[in-house]
Amino acid sequence: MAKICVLRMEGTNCEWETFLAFKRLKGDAEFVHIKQILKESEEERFLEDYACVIIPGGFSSGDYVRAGAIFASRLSKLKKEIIEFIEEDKLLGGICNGFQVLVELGVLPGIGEALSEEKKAVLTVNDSNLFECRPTLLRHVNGGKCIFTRRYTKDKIVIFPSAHAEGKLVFGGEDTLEKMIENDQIVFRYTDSKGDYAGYPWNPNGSTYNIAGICNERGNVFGLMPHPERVFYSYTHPDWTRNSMGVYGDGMPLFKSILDYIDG
Amino acid sequence: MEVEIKIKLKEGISDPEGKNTKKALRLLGFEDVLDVHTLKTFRIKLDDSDEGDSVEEAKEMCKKLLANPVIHDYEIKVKK
Amino acid sequence: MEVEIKIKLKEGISDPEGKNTKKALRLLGFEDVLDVHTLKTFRIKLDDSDEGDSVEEAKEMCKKLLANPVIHDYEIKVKK
Amino acid sequence: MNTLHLVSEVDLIGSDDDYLRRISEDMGLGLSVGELKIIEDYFKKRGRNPTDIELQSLAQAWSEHCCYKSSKTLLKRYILIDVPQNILMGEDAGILEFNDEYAYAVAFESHNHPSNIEPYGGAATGIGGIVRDVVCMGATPVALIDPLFFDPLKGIKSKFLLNGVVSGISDYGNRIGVPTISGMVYFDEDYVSNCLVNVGCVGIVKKSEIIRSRAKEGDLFILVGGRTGRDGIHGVTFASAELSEKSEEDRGAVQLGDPITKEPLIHACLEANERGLLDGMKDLGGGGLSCVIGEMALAGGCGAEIELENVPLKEEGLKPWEILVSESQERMMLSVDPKNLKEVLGIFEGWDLLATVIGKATKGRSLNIRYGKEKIYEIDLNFLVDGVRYNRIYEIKNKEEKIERFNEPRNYEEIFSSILSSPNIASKESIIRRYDHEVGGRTVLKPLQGEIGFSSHGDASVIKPLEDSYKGLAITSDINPSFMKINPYKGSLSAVDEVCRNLVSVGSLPHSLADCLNFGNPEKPLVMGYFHESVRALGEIARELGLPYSSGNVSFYNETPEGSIPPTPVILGVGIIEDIRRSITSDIKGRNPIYLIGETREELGGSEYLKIIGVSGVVPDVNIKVLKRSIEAILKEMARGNIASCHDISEGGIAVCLAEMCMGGNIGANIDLSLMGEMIANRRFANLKISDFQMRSDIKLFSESNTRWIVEVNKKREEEFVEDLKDQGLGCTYLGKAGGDGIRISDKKKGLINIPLDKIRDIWGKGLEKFLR
Ligand SMILES: Nc1ncnc2c1ncn2[C@@H]1O[C@H](COP(=O)(O)OP(=O)(O)O)[C@@H](O)[C@H]1O
Ligand SMILES: [Mg+2]
Repeated sequence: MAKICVLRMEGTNCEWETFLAFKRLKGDAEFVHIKQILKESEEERFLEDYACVIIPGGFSSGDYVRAGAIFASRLSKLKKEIIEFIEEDKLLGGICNGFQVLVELGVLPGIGEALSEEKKAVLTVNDSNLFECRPTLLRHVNGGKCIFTRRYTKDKIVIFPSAHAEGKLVFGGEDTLEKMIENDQIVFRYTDSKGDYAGYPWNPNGSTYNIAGICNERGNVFGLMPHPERVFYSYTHPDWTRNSMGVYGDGMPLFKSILDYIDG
Repeated sequence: MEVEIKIKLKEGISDPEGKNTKKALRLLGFEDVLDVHTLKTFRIKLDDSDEGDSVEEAKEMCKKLLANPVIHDYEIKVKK
Repeated sequence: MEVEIKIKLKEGISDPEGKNTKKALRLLGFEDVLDVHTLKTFRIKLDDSDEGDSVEEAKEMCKKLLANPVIHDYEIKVKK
Repeated sequence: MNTLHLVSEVDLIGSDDDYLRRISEDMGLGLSVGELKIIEDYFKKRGRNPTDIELQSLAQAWSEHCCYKSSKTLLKRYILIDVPQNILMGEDAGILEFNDEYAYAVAFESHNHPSNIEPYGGAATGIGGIVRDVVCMGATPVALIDPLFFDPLKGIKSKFLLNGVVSGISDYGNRIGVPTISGMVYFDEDYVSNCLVNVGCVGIVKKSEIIRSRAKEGDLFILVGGRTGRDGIHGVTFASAELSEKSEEDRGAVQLGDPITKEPLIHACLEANERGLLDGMKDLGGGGLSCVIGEMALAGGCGAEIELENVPLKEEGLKPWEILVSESQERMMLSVDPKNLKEVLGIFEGWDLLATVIGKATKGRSLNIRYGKEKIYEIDLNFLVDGVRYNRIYEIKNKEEKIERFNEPRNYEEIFSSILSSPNIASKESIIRRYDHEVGGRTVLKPLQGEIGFSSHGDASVIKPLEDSYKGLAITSDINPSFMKINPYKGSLSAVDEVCRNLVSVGSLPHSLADCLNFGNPEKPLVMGYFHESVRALGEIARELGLPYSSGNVSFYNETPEGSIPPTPVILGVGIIEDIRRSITSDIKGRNPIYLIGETREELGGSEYLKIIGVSGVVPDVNIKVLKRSIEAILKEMARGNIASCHDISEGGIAVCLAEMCMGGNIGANIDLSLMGEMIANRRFANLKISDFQMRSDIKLFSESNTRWIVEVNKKREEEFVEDLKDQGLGCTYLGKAGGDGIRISDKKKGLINIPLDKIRDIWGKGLEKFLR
């Protein structure tokens, strides 16, 4: 079975529920500390041994300097390996803080090259200037490029809770957004309860084009601000006591999609 | 030796902290406040090396970590 | 007119942000980094008033909102 | 090495009272002359004077904060008796049975003094400390609770405090990845310059992995986590005195906390414990190294030796006594058998954390400290740890609770609106959302419940702590300081009643309590009188309900020259729910009948209503037997699937309770109060006559009588529900039906309130806004 790496460092704090999401689906996940893949530790690990690397949520290095920046700068020592990993069409995903790391690392938006030296986007401070924890409604707008969300039909609306202070996606370059739309790289967008694109608080951070999640041009690098791992089962949905649903919550298919792909 | 690196938001990039601070100051009665911008400064003590180097080094720090060019400009000053 | 207010942690108050940034810089290979301190700057545009007043006003802002005298020192500069 | 200049002898023996007083002041000891005399006596017998480091360490160990010298006697008499068997252990945190294999841990403390000086750092390090208390039992923290008390924010200072405290909790709690799921925010003038920040933490631990705070002879003491600095010096002595102007200079007592050292520290400590490498673990909180090592050695029946020079420092030039009493954050002490040393150090290295051997557990019963080659400290552990105890004088003065007469309001909607927008009632969403209440993926019921985009206050939050079990923990915290101000005895009963109400509302059986007792200066007999009445009530009701106090904390000296806080014994409650998939939320689910459970009396003393109109009344009482029966009856109805939603009635009475239920469901209600007052079940099913009763509509609507709930009953189960409650002899009154898009309330044809939900949400939602930022 293909191996999954849940990558963490000090301050990563959603690794347990992310790990469990894979375990519950019989995925072969393990925790790896950044020191291990940077060969700063005796128990070394190698990127190439994994079919999927997930960077979970949290506050890596306290989000000091900028959310995800320190984690990304440390990972950038492995640029070559990361580019290879992406070009071999393996999966690299980031949730919340992980998304911030992938953007700071230059693998998202990921247009034209697997990893760009210059950063092309940023997840910056929410318009409210506050950390906010609130349920968000997302429309799956991807036409099929994103490998991580293949189990969601197009236009399906899901509930994933958000909890972040820096989630406002801003692109550098005039035409980045257009290209992303053209390339089918937009994956999730915030909506209101009627399914319309609305302002705050439905879009909790002021993100460009109401974007909550994107993938790279190849569809194998994916970042998302809200937390699918927190709604793996229905009973952690924010409204499960009033809108009855089955055993699984809206987040489960995301992890299932990953396993579909890596386990063939 | 010390380098001081100022990281500030580019023209046109919204500054929620500045905006909120402005609102709070005005509510507190500072009604002549027209605008507030925030910036972050890193004061970095370096082991003795010459000036030329340390500016270059500070630039590298910005590129690799301290700034994101999509939204940030930076200024570097060296103090002995 | 603009006042620039710098807020920094007092000597002896530990600065987790500085500490973590230092660690990150050193791991990135900037091994000559001995110490990092962070400070926050507010650039505040004021409606025209005279200099004397605006320093006082800035002090008031620090006291009421921007700083906590228990842990922070501040510097005020006025630019025309 | 010459340490002579680093440690000095203090000339206690034979000194007069004045000199002793001066020593205490100059050295910042906070010891009384009487206490110094006991110390003098101890050293006289040993034929020498104490060193400064010995004296500093005794001062710390004997502070109110560390040894409960003013409260121990009363706590023992009322609260800590008849400990039921479900308490497995009580140390830094209480440990209680969860299921066959697991236990849960509860710790609850105040962090008031530091938070008043530096709200951001004070509140953050409060969270840091309480988490350490849970971790040092070997438990994984799964929930944080933060009851907060402020003055009503008229001044700039109080806004500064509120924003600082909330930011501190948010930044620290979110970063260490423990969800803040429950709490309260209360406003009262008497908290001016004395805000209260109480913090609780609940953890989960395999019974076989519970670890004690003790060392066995031969063990090494390993200090792990952060470095030691000048920060936090005299924190506990500072917390054991009144705040004054001068307090702002006590900067040493203030710290910011470093969550990013703490987060991996939690993992590393738990990992070392899980692998069975530790003999003991204790956190370094209030009271530095000497307290911790002293207590660990004493508990293990051995002595200890410390090499102070080995302690890793933040800065150079710390004196030995400063190293010893420093309260620098993010540190833990492990006692480890030498054979496990290498493996333990390896774990901490893997997490990039410091771990240093600083001493060992020895034969004998004393604590010895060396700095370099010099011996600078030797004290018997019993003398150090046992401290002193006082039977403080108390005076019980019951205020007369008189009922003032006042006219029925002409405009109910106006009164209702002012209650809804008063800061104690208004939505706490703007604060709650700044805390991550879902990290860990275990939060089944959140603090805000209902339809997305419309959610409203719930009663308790529910956590599912284990992957393989549907068993859950419900958590809430309560106190009504307005009741306490009038009658500390009834106020304390009410707090426990409310805790139980909240736990039952979500479908859980109350299982344990914890108390954080915040009071003024215990040297004042009246304050001690409040304390006495409060713990007496807390003990009585808990005993009758069969609930243990698993842990607690006493915070005295919450006073400034401006006055004292209201007596504020905050109660944290934990309930057990067998299957979290059956938990119940407060939001209205459909067009169902709505019932009131419990008896409404004319008990408006301390109510939000009377506060607004400015008259006095009688504080609600508790009938513990009825409470017990109600708990059983409601849980039974829930188990039968008869109840669709449930909310307890507290501040603001029935009116506010209904409003919150309707807002959460985004469904209105049509209510008629005319059946209220009848003790027996609703006449629709019981065929009773409506006896005329006198109660006025405003009393029905706004009374805050205890032991009451509003429930939405599943339409099809209405008859069964009413029969059941009648069988139990419990008051149950039909109020009306959910439906529509507004709240309409009438009493015998007289219309009282008719307001659209959107408007109610707007009034309630914006109540706090003006106080934030
Ligand atoms: N400071 C806080 N932190 C976290 N949750 C809070 C806080 N204040 C209030 N809450 C939550 O908001 C809800 C409503 O609070 P409150 O009105 O005090 O409830 P109750 O009166 O039922 O005890 C509860 O779920 C409570 O836990
Ligand atoms: Mg309640």
